Amino acid sequence: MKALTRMKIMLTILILGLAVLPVLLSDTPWPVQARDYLFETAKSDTGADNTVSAIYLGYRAMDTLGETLVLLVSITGTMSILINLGRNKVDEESIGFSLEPEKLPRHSLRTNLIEVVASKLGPIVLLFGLYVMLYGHISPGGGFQGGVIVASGIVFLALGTELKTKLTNTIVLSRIESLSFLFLVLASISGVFFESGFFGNPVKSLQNISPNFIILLNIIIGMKVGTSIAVMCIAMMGGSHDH
Amino acid sequence: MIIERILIFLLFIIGFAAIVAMPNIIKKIFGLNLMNAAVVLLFILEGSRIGDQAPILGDGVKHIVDPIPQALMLTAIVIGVCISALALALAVRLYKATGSLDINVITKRLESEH
Amino acid sequence: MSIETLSLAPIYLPLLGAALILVCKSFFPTKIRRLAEYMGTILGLGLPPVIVLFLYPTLQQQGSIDLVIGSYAPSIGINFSFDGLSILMILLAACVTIPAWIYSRKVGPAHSNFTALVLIQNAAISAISMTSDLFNLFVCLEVMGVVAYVLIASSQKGNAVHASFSYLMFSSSAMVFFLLGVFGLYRLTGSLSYDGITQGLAGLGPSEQKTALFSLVLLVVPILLRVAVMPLSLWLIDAHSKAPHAVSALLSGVLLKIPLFALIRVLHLTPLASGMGLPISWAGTITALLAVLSALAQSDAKKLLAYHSISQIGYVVSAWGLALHTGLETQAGALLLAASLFHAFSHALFKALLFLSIGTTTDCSGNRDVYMLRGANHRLRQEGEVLPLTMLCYFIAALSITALPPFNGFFSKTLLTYSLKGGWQYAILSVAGAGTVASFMKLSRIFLPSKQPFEPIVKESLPRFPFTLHLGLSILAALCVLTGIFAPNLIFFIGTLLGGAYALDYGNQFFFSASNLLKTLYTLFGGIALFALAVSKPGSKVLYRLKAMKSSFSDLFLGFAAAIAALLLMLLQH
Amino acid sequence: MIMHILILGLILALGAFTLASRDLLHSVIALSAISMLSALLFTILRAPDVAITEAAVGAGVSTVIFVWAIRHTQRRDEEES
Repeated sequence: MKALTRMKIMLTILILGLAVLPVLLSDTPWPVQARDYLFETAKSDTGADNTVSAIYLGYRAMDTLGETLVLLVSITGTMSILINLGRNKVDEESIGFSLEPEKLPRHSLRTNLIEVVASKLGPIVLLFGLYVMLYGHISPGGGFQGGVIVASGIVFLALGTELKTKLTNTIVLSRIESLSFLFLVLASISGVFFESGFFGNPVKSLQNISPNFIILLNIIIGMKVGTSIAVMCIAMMGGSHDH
Repeated sequence: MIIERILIFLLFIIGFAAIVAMPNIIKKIFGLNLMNAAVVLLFILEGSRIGDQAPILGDGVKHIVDPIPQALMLTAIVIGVCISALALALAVRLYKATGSLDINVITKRLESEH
Repeated sequence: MSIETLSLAPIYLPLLGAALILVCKSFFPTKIRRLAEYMGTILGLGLPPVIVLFLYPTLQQQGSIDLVIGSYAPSIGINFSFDGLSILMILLAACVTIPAWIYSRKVGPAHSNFTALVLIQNAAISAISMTSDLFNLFVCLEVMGVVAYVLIASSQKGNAVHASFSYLMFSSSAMVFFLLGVFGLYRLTGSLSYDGITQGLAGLGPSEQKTALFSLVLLVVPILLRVAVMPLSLWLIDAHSKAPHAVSALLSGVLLKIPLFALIRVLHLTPLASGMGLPISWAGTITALLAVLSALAQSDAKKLLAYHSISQIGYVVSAWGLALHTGLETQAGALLLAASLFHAFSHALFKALLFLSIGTTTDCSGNRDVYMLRGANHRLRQEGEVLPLTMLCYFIAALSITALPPFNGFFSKTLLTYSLKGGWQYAILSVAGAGTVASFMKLSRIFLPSKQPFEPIVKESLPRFPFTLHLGLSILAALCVLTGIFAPNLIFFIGTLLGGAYALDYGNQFFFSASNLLKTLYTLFGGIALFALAVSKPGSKVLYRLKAMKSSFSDLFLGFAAAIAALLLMLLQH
Repeated sequence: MIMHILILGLILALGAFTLASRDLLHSVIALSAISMLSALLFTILRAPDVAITEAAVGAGVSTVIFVWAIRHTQRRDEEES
């Protein structure tokens, strides 16, 4: 029985390896038409210098919306499991980094060092995240990456401060999250009313192309991603989740 | 060139082998991550062969690499991480329900419970 | 508002609804939240089918509405094309989702998150039905999948979580292969839109054609995985039988069919791919038979239904594959495709109804074992059901699935087997039809009066039969009956949607011809004979053996590898 | 060129270590090192956007989630074969 299972597994891996190999090893030269086209028109179509941003939030913004949806759904699922874990949790003590106020002084992992460093580092990380978010159209980075950095900044703040601030309150964070999701959908629909269609640039005019729409999307996605990942991380560290 | 592809292929295959053969469910998720990483590496590596400058337009930029695979991979990376986050949450739930990380043990215990 | 943006409404309206629900959920108290839920559902579930039907005249004039998201150049942007198939898929999704959602209001997973997830899923389904872009298809499939994983696990019971986990691992590792397929085709053609890929593939040398073939197989098999054709269907049983009932209805009603009809566009990419139609059709036929035999062996009621989902999807796939093989432009191909679509449609309705009614019954009786449970209707009455509506709905659905007139299953199965007439598939599907009759006789025994006295069951405080439950069931039952009565008109409608050149006009006299009725009678008798065989001693021994066959986690992947290997071998022979 | 092969080889070795290690926490650290190395490779390959994403998402968020999961389950991988 054991040998049979092993045989099956070997066979599976062998077949799939053989099936994948020709695709991986094909030596066709990489196509250049799309690159050349983008090189000519990306700036005039979307206004962004960063062609990756131009694709990510311009030409293929629909994919980005789908990706945000995947994030939203998977975090919803993770959070619902997390909350239920919290309900019938037996060994609360074994979980470190607890953010419950009464546990703060006792825990060995929450040292003074972490508190001081994290609370000082938090604002700087936040600032950096905002930078990455806002300058996504001309430099590497963008809403998603900036959002993740913002989230880590928020988590640093949550680790650093003993008092609950507005920024580390999960209720406030999830409110911002849902609002920014609404804004994202609204922004993607807004083109419908300005003759440029779903996900079209609503402020497009032929004379001056500005990357306004991409900046707007970057900000919204950054808010969405930052807050939702922050909520999840704070909940994972045993913080408050009052759903 | 061929060596790079073979290395990526090996990464892909060990990831897949982990999903199929490793009994530990968390290691299966590791395998999924490795497979994803292999595909992302492949796209970026092959897409960078047609140029030698980052795809950010400006003065003096002429031969940019293909930006499309990069944009696609941004999406793929994020989707991969989201899926593995969900899978981990499910794995934790399974561990709480059965007290094991071994997929065979989990299946057996859930069956007997039914 | 132009016609193009209107045709995208089925994508953004559900998203808007979901966003509204989520915002109200985090800001407002329960009352407004509930109001928002209804508003969002009307916006996202109710409005799209209306809009889609409104677009129907336009579609008849120009065939399909082609557009690029964000009005960029078609060579670089995401291409969408809205055609008759999109209309059908959106209607199918709406027909099952709305009753299932109504059903779930009081009994199922009733949470604003659930509503939001269902809406997001419907947006993804609409996008899948329209997209003409490979990577966009990947993203939409992932959205649909991730919603399904969360929904399956939403009860948080160990079994459900296990089913969700194996489905997740299987399907998302298959999606990595899909991504590799996208890589292969992009490298060969430099394009992601279907038109661009078709053009690019046309001018390739023979060795590159072979690479394209491998990439295509890597694309097709992960999509077929979602459809659950036989070697790829092992994940389905747990996922469908362990999920909450409303979710099961959604899963087997909608999520199995949408990827199949999205696959039509993928297979139209290149003439190479048309060779895949035939093997897929064979797989479908064998699936129909094998799954129905396994269904006959099951003791768990919902598991039996899950096997029936596989079996019925086998019917759909076998006609679908043959349609692709014959070519959709020919009259025979159009007939096959229309038949498979119509059967998919009616299967969605009666399978959803079956899952919901059986789910209600087994929940009330606290027992899912077909052999043990008797007198189910008595139990239902004991729980406070005044009218035997649940049982009635179950019998409507069961008569539909066993293809008895005048319900929709009769019309769809008759058309489907008629379109396959002459091949060996016809014979196998007829046997499978008899198997369906037999297994539903087995399942219907739960409503037989019981000899044993009932032990009182612990009463829960919430009302067991709220109005919404019955409303959801009755809508589905009414749809089953209505699609049966108006079947000829519906087939005509489907025919015009699929191209219009061959509007299929099959009147009632076609369906109620002597040979068809005789065949139904034969099937019925065959089913009774098979049932008698199954309850006899040697029969039950064989079935027990069949039931005892267990599949482990790695077997899922063996099926995946087998499917890829089979398709590759078939195609490389050419 | 040689740099690519070197980094890819390291990634492969770390990947193998991830799967072979008995201590899941070590595996997580190896996985996050893989992400960092990939980010390095992406920078060399002139894909700064992907590099940032991989560093932030792959090395940051996914490590946090993995550590959380291991904290809630068990750290050692006992194979009962």
